[in-house]
Amino acid sequence: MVEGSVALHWRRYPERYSLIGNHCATCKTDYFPPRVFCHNCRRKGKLIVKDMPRTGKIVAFTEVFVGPVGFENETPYFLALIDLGNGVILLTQIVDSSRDRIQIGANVKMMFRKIQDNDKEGVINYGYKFKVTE
Amino acid sequence: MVEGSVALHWRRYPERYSLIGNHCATCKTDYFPPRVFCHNCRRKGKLIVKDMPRTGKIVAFTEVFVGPVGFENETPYFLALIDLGNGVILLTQIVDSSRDRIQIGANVKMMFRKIQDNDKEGVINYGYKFKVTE
Amino acid sequence: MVKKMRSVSIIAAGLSKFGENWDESYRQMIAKAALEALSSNVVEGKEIEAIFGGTMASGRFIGQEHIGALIADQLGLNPIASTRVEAACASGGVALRQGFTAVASGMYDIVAVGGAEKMTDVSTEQAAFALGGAGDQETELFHGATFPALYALLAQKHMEKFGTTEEMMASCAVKNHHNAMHNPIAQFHKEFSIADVMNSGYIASPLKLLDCSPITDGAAVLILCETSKAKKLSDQAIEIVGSGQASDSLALTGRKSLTQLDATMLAAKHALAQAKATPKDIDVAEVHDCFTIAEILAIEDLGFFKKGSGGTASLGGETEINGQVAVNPSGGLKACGHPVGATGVKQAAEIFYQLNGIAGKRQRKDAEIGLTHNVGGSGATAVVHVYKKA
Amino acid sequence: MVKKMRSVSIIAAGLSKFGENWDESYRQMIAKAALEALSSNVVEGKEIEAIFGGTMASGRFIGQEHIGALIADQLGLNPIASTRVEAACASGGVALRQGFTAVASGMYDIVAVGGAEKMTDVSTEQAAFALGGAGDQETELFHGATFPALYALLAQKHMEKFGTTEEMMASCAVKNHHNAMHNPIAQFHKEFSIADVMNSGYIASPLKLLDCSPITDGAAVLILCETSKAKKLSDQAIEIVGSGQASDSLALTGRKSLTQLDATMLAAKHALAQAKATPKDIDVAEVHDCFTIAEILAIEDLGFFKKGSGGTASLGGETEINGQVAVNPSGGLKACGHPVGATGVKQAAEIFYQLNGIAGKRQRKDAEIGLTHNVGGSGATAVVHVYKKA
Ligand SMILES: [Zn+2]
Ligand SMILES: [Zn+2]
Repeated sequence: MVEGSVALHWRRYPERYSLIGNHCATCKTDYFPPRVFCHNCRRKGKLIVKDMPRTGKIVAFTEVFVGPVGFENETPYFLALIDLGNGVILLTQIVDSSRDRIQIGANVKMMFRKIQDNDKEGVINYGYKFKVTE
Repeated sequence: MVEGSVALHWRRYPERYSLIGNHCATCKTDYFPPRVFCHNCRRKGKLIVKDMPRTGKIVAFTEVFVGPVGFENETPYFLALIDLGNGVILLTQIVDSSRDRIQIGANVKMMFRKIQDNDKEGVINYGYKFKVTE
Repeated sequence: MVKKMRSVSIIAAGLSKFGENWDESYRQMIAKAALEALSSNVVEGKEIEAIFGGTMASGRFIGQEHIGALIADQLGLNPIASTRVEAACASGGVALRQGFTAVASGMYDIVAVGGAEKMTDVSTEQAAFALGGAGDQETELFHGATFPALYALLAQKHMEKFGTTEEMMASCAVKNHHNAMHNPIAQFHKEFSIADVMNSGYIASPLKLLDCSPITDGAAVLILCETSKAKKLSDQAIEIVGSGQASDSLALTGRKSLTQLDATMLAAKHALAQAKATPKDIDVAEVHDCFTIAEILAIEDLGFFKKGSGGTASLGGETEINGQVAVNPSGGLKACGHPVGATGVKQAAEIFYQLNGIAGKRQRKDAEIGLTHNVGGSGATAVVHVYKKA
Repeated sequence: MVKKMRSVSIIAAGLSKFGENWDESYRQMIAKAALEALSSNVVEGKEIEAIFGGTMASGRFIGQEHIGALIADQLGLNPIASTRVEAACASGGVALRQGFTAVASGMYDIVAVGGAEKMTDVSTEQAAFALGGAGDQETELFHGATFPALYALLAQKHMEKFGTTEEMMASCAVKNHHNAMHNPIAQFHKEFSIADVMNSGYIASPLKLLDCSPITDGAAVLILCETSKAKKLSDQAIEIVGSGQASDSLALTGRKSLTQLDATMLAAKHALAQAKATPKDIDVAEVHDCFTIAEILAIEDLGFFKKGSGGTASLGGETEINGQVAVNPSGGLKACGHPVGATGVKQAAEIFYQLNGIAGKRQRKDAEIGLTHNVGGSGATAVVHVYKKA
């Protein structure tokens, strides 16, 4: 990951820690990560902060056997695209779930976890991961 | 500096350690660093390896008070453009020379020194520096 | 959309060796590729009026930006304008399109297009990080996504929806390694069987080591010229009859579909319309097979095969050199190698050789119309060009 | 060299705040600049046909390449073609030239040109390394050269040959900080005296801290349109009447002269010839003052003042807003700030404001013809544009 300043990370805490995106009050579209303006209504849309759903369904998944720098301790791990049901899809790790339950269509819910721990400057990054719930 | 492989450096040892450039036997132009082809004669030029002169004259110089990563221990230091007298100009540090003798037009000669020492991967890079000779 | 533009042709091409070129720097590779392009004697260096160079991540790979100026310098072509373009793994294809536009516009008559990447001066981990910059740093890489992982997600959806199998994907790799046996500049000269690919170990399921393109050093150079002048200078002029480029969401999460790359479809639509050609007219194509699933997506999205049937077509040999359409006769990214910024330019060089009938043992018989397809990242950029003998 | 090209005009401009924008990401800045450009209501986002974006070192600053696709994504403008160009600190100017070419060619009628750099997400040392990529990594940076050091060498030669003094250089900084007082987006709103600059401490002798431009976050967006259409859409259209770009050796060691930038001279010659203008015709210019000596070189090499007299002209007030030519009314790189990829686009935005008479308290009176001058590295790329009211 980028050996960056703290600002690089805290700027994104609301989204990483609390799944906070935004919502266009004009056309009712949800955005995650939040957008600067609504891509449907453009300047005419009125965006307001909004919590995203913390549950969803697996759209697709893969087991990663060769991970990037910062993920050495947890490889192999599962990554998945999750449909939150409000038009938003996000990419996340699936944790705390037995291998046979990680399937397309499985229900999942958000967890709060450590994401990366070997940043050279000692920054530990936290954020959302998901687990299968049924 | 780039946290690179050893190849990144050894590829350039002849030039950094021994001031080896090349020479176009067709139009008699010297090149340092060496070129893949002669920029005057282009495909028609015949390039041969050639040692550069190890003496020259200062064209311009500056004292650097804020150096890059890898140069913390030697800041401030003098950098200069050196005219080797064969049409080649190179940029180098001036070392082992009293401040009042570092002047435009001063004669200099090549030394072999450590260039950078804090590469994160432990690579220590050596190469040419110059000193004033009169 | 295209109005009153001039016709543009390729009149020369040059490639460095593709591979782990430990003894050559970025600078040396681009100079050598240029020297080879100019060795055909159709133009002198001083006739070149501008340069467009594609490089993806030189800042991370060699600590160097300002790549346009560096290329002009290495080629001894100062003081002409020299511009770097970047579109991740599609940097070369987009550089070609800028060169095409510059000549088509009337601004220049003769330009050089270069592409290069020096990837082996850093560790594999550093290279993977640099390449990760093609995806979304904030929503993909941060969460542990690698490029194999992103394409693995696309592969899983394709398998789910169309019954594509891992063997079908493997067949792309087998074919491309076979083709590369006859390409002297290719990184690999080694054949593999489907079983070899199947046994090569998962990188990101369902993609295995031999489904993935390698890390490669390499450079490629083309000389472009306005067509009427090109025909006077060379009897090998290959006209660029269509050019299309499109974008899509940087991250996979923003895509409308996960079983096709919309940017490929749109870029191909524009390029083929401009060329007044259909997918069936294409004899030979260099497509973006950074992973085997990417070749299957490509041959479907470009319209060579019906959506969902690309895997079957590949396994059935229809993309072999004398199949329905020759796909990746060079060996593709998979076996010729994938120096990211060079790839899109190398693809055009291969089509230049194919349409001139000088591709040796990998020659597609009677090749008349060619196509190149270059993708950035997981599909956020695609650029397609169509070619025919001028 | 330029044949049958169409006329191109700027019809809208938007800038983010320039400065240490810790609360804004690259993505947010470019989206905000675009939103401001579109707030003039002359075009809708859906009318934009392509994007050209300038960014220098995003790979090192934010771990992100594929900047063209990222910009299209942030602006909600997928699936149009979106291309990043890079030419170090001239990335923005070169992006403008690509947008200009694309419209002039007839390929598109309306394009967006963006420039952005996010420099404060990394440490000052890391930023200096990233910026170093504008010079020659192998023969300059390796030996301990910084950008202030390279320009310090140029400054020493100028002082030796022409008697230019440190006070003369300081006068450029003083004037630019004065101009920035009236620029709401400028990084600095603080005046300095010549004594302040002289006492600010050497970075690389003879250049001192206040001779150097800062590290800045910022973004800029322009909308370009074919001129006949532009005039129908807006009464603020500013025509780009000349465009020139040139290259020189990447390293200082390869230059023919150390007291001028040949690339600036050649780019200006081309742009002015195309504009059918002379240096004396220019009322207002944004020039590349990454260091104070760079502004002195610029005003000489652009032909505003005789070679060697730039320092005297600056000290004598001839480059003030109502001097012989208004140089850097925005505050320049020095005081408005220098987000490297954004700078060349911001320069054009300032000229758009000036020629429309909407630059407020920094307005050059009766400005009719404007010029921008953007340099990459120590002079290996220069790009010059000339503008007048359409
Ligand atoms: Zn809306
Ligand atoms: Zn020669």
